[in-house]
Amino acid sequence: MTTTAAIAPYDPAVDAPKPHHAIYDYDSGPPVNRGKFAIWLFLATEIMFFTGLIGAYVVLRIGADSWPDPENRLAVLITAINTFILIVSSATMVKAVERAMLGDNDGLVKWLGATVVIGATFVGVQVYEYAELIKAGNLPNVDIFWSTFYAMTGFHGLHVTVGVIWNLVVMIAAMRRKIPQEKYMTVELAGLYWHFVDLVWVLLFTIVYLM
Amino acid sequence: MSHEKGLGYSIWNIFVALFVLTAVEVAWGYAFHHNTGLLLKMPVWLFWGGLLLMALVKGLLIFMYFMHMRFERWIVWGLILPTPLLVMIVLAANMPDTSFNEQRDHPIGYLEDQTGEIVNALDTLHPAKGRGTLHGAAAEGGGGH
Amino acid sequence: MNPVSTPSAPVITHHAPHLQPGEGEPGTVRESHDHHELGFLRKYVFSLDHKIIGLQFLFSGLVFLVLGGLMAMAIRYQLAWPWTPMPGLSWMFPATGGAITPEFYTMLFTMHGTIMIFFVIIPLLTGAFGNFLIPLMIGAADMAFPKLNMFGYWAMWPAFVLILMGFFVEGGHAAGGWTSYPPLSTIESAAPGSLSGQTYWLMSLTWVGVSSMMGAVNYVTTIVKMRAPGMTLMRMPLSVWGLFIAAFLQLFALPVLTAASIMQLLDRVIDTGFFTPTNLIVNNLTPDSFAHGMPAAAAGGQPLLWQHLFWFYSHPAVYILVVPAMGFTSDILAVHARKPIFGYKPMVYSMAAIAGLGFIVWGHHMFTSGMNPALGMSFMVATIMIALPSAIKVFNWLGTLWGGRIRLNTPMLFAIGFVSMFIIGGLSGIWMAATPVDIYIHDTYIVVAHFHYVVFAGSMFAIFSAIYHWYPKMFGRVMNETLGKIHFVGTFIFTNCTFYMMHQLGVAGLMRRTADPYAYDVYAHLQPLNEFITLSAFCMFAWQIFFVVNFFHSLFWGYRVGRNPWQANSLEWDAPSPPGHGNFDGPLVVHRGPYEYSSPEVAEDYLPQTRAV
Amino acid sequence: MMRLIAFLLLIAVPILGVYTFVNAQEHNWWFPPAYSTFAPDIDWLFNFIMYMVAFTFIVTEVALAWFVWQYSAKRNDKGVFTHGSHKLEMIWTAIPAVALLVIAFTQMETFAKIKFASGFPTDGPYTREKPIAEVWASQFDWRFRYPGDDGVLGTVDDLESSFEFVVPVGVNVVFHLRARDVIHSWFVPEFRLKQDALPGHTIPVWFQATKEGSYDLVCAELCGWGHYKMAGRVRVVSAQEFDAYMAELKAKWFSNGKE
Ligand code: HEA
Ligand code: HEA
Ligand code: CUA
Ligand SMILES: [Cu+2]
Repeated sequence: MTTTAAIAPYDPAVDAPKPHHAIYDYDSGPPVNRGKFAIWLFLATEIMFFTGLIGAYVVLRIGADSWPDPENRLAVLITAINTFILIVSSATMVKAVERAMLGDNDGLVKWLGATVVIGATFVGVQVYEYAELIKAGNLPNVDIFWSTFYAMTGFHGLHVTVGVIWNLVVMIAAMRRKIPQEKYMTVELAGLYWHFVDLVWVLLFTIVYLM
Repeated sequence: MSHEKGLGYSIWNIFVALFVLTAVEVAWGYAFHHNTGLLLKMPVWLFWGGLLLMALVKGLLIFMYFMHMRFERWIVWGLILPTPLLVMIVLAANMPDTSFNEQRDHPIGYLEDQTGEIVNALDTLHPAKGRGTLHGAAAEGGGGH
Repeated sequence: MNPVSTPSAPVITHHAPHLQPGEGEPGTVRESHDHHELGFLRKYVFSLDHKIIGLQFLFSGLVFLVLGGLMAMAIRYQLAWPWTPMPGLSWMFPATGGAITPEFYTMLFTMHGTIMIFFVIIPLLTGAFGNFLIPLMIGAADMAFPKLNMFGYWAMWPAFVLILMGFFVEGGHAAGGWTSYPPLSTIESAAPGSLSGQTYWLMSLTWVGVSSMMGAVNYVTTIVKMRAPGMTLMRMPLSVWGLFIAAFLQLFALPVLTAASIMQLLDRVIDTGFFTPTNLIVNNLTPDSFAHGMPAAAAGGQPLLWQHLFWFYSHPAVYILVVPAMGFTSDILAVHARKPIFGYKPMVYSMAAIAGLGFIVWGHHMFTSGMNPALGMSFMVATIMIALPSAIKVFNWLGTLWGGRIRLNTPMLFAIGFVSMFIIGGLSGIWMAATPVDIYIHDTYIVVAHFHYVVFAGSMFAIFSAIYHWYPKMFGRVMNETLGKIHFVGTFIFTNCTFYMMHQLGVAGLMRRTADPYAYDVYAHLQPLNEFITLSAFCMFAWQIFFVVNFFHSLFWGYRVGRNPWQANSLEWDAPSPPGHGNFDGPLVVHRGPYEYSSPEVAEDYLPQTRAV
Repeated sequence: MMRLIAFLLLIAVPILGVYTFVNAQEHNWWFPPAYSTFAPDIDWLFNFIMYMVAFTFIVTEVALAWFVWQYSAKRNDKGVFTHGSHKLEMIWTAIPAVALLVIAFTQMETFAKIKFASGFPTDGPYTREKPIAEVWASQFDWRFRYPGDDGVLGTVDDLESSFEFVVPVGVNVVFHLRARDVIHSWFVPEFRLKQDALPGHTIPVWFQATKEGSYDLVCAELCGWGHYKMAGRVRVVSAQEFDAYMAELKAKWFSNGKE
């Protein structure tokens, strides 16, 4: 109609795609690795996720008429040791990243292996804790203490499990010599996630088990 | 970039700090619990404040060193900085409604009678227990409808 | 004029050794790999190509649009002629001979709202156009993480399957409103849809959350890290800005909803007590007689907690529905008005301000919920102030049209329609933001009118506009202009007839979510108005046939056009239509912002971003 | 051709839009009568916002239609080449900002009066602590529990009625709103009063009816399949009638109740 400029028809000379063109990859941003940038974004979403869970716990707890002493309900000492175990695994992870940076593949495999084993131990202890609690009849539907307890520690445990699997995958790649020095970022990304999970536990342990 | 040359810090220092803090936390928890404290009973705010402070320090150590945010550029900080603010907002908005809500009241659906005995509120209005059905009651109630 | 610093021609490293993608210093360009052919399955189904993934989102979204639209029609039928059999539908409801039952009605609007928001508008805006446009507009070959992108789409499939399965479970689908307020949604005996329908609903939404999270991480990384040389942030088209900001909304708000829906799921499945208070008596049943959904002893559950967490996401979510739409509109207005966008920077800042403020206004959905009134007061002020950035946007759109050489193509018509309708929808928001007024109009049809103006007449118009505008880029053919204009005129008229009248219903006090308004004396006289609305809605639905026919016809027989049919500036028009694998013919250099229309520097009235002058 | 159609469509929006609102009053598609003390305030605020907003609405929509008409004319020159104006930008930020702040601040008093604890009546026979009755919402009916002779709720001499809530006219009435199962909402259009009944909460609500009569009590929050029919009534009566009603209720309650 009146004001529409005539749309030019297809002209193969100009409009056809050029055959066999190369594909270009740009880097525009600040000098941060893409993967690292993305993982931090992802960790931000994780923080908000735990905000939902932990925030619910905090406000429900402050609002509760009374709140049982966790000492009476939970095995604080065992979990304290478990906390320590998780911290150790964070440290071994740091070593693994360092090895990867230095291109020491054997060291990488060794330290990652340690992280996986120690991380799995943490999960094991938690499973044992759950089993004992459930045996004693402390199910999530008993009261709001147990509801929040299971939701928070359960989702944290799930994250640890994911982290263990992730580390395992990286370890297998390292064993097959697929992580040369330039690609140490692969290890570092797994590491960031792993430390984050550790960080969340540090907070959870304090507010759920000690407070 | 600094981390090309290694970690840039001594991981064992951090590790020991984390370990010690955890131990202190647990000890604090047993010793000063605000009502079951073995040594000394503390007011809640002090007890909780101490624990939270230690937890935050631990978290920060992990965040700054293990996740080497200390050596990271502003852009990565920018990604994470909004979250503490949002956490505060979520908590602050929920507190008045969930934590400090005078209008809350339970058990729900139950009323106390004069003697303090709990009477199921439904008993008095339950159709099977004497007041007739809803519509019956409405008709009885004398009706504007 | 933009302060133009022309970048020098990029230095191209061929197969830079030992570098992972994105490892280089800023400004590096790397020739990464050559073109190669893929099989059908890899090319169209499990595609890693952002354009194909965008189209996958587009088609799924349109399919769900039809479903959501049909549900809207059933809602409208019931509201005009309650309890009368729907002609030709007796096979669906044999028990009632085709009439809607009250249980079914609650399910209808719940699923209408859910599907329209989570399965139509969000996937279309961020999924379809986000994927299709972002790399093309910033000059990248693909997304930063193509595999993650593919997972992002395929994570929608469990959501699709679950949401559809929910229709066939006992008791029907979720029926607690799209807001799913507990305890209605957590107690099985409270509503038929709270049997297992609600569980499917919650699981489905969790998957939508996973998908959006993957998408958002990808979009932000791509936009920050993969812009072509010269494409500074302040030279990005506003569409990209809109999608960028919406991605941040998703990143920071959505996980909270995911956490909340998981808690609600736990409340339902393993009887935790987050949102369900103790000792309710539902359906004359006391707590112990429930099978599921009510904690027997768990004390302290808080229904308001859900509302806060839900709206903490869902208010930002409504800006996810509109901010990209604003971006598209800005681009389309500038292209077809042949004028630079008026006030580019204010446009960017106001979008960011809308998003930022969007995080602190959610309480305006809860003014009468029993929320602390002092909180209500602060939420009111924040909410009213959010009109300010919106005002800036509206005035800048008007400024863009002023002095232009407007070409009234179909995309332009829908974009103008968007501006016109967004004003209406936004302004009625002010009523509701005012707390005392909202005491009266909360949950009345004013709310329904408000949000259909912003989501249908707003976001959906922007989507129509975007489809008409970028269709040539997607398929290499333009849609038929005559059919498009007919589509616009009818849709514009019937949209207004349908939704404008709802304001009157609202002022008269008619509440939403009522299956039969005429059960009350105060509302009995509103039936004629409702009939009118229903008839308009039917006409609007029927009118979409022009779109459907046009869409499919043009796929195969549309007018074949070249790279830049609209004579636009932004980078996507530099690529072939449709762009092949890797998008562009060669390395790009961006010399200026995307809005240099009618520039005195050149003879033509447009000046592509890549052209050196 | 399209130019004309587009112009007509766009200009029709403000014209018909305003016409609809003017016309709505005639068809009674407008507020139900205002029969509580704060109802006129709410109506006033509604109208106040409406006039402010209508002004913006007309100006922007007319400008839009006019620009579309004016600048889609066929011409062979180029458009105005401008990237914006700082001054204009300031103007159209500052003016709406002031208007919006005015809107926000005019709301506060009324809201505080209706919902704040400090806004509740303190002098009349009924107060926050001593309500006229407890209103129970449940799927799908309303029940009302008056405190009986001792003036204390939750005791054995409580009187109960369902469906119809009788209150005296011209008196500040405070009641406690409670829910037995899911969320409901108390809504009487004539009083412009809405408040959700939240299970687990006792929410004090007040109003003063200004005219005797019988009004629909509507449940305004989705509460299940029967939400649409969860009707109640509020009957506003004179003081004498109210006393008579209470006596009648008492007689009825204790004659066939449990005592
Ligand atoms: C795309 C979606 C979208 C958008 C953009 C908006 C935008 C706004 N919304 Fe809306 N809203 C919804 C979607 C949206 N909303 C939905 C879905 C619901 C219902 C949910 C449910 O309950 O199911 C809802 C509900 C809703 C409520 C709750 C009502 C209730 O339940 O009682 C409120 C209350 O404050 C509100 C306010 C606003 C405001 C102030 C804006 C502002 O952002 C609008 C700003 C724009 C303008 C104001 C217009 C342009 C400005 C000018 C022309 C300048 C001059 C203006 C003045 C001087 C006034 N919305
Ligand atoms: C984005 C969101 C969106 C959209 C687009 C719509 C669109 C429509 N809605 Fe929707 N609605 C909601 C979101 C939306 N709605 C929400 C959130 C609620 C609240 C739910 C709740 O209370 O919980 C609601 C509630 C709601 C109600 C209130 C119900 C009640 O409270 O009792 C009504 C009543 O009239 C209604 C009507 C309509 C109508 C007539 C349309 C029409 O505009 C629909 C027209 C549809 C079409 C015209 C589709 C045509 C198809 C195509 C164009 C596709 C082409 C396909 C191919 C090419 C393959 N809606
Ligand atoms: Cu009760 Cu709706
Ligand atoms: Cu909102």
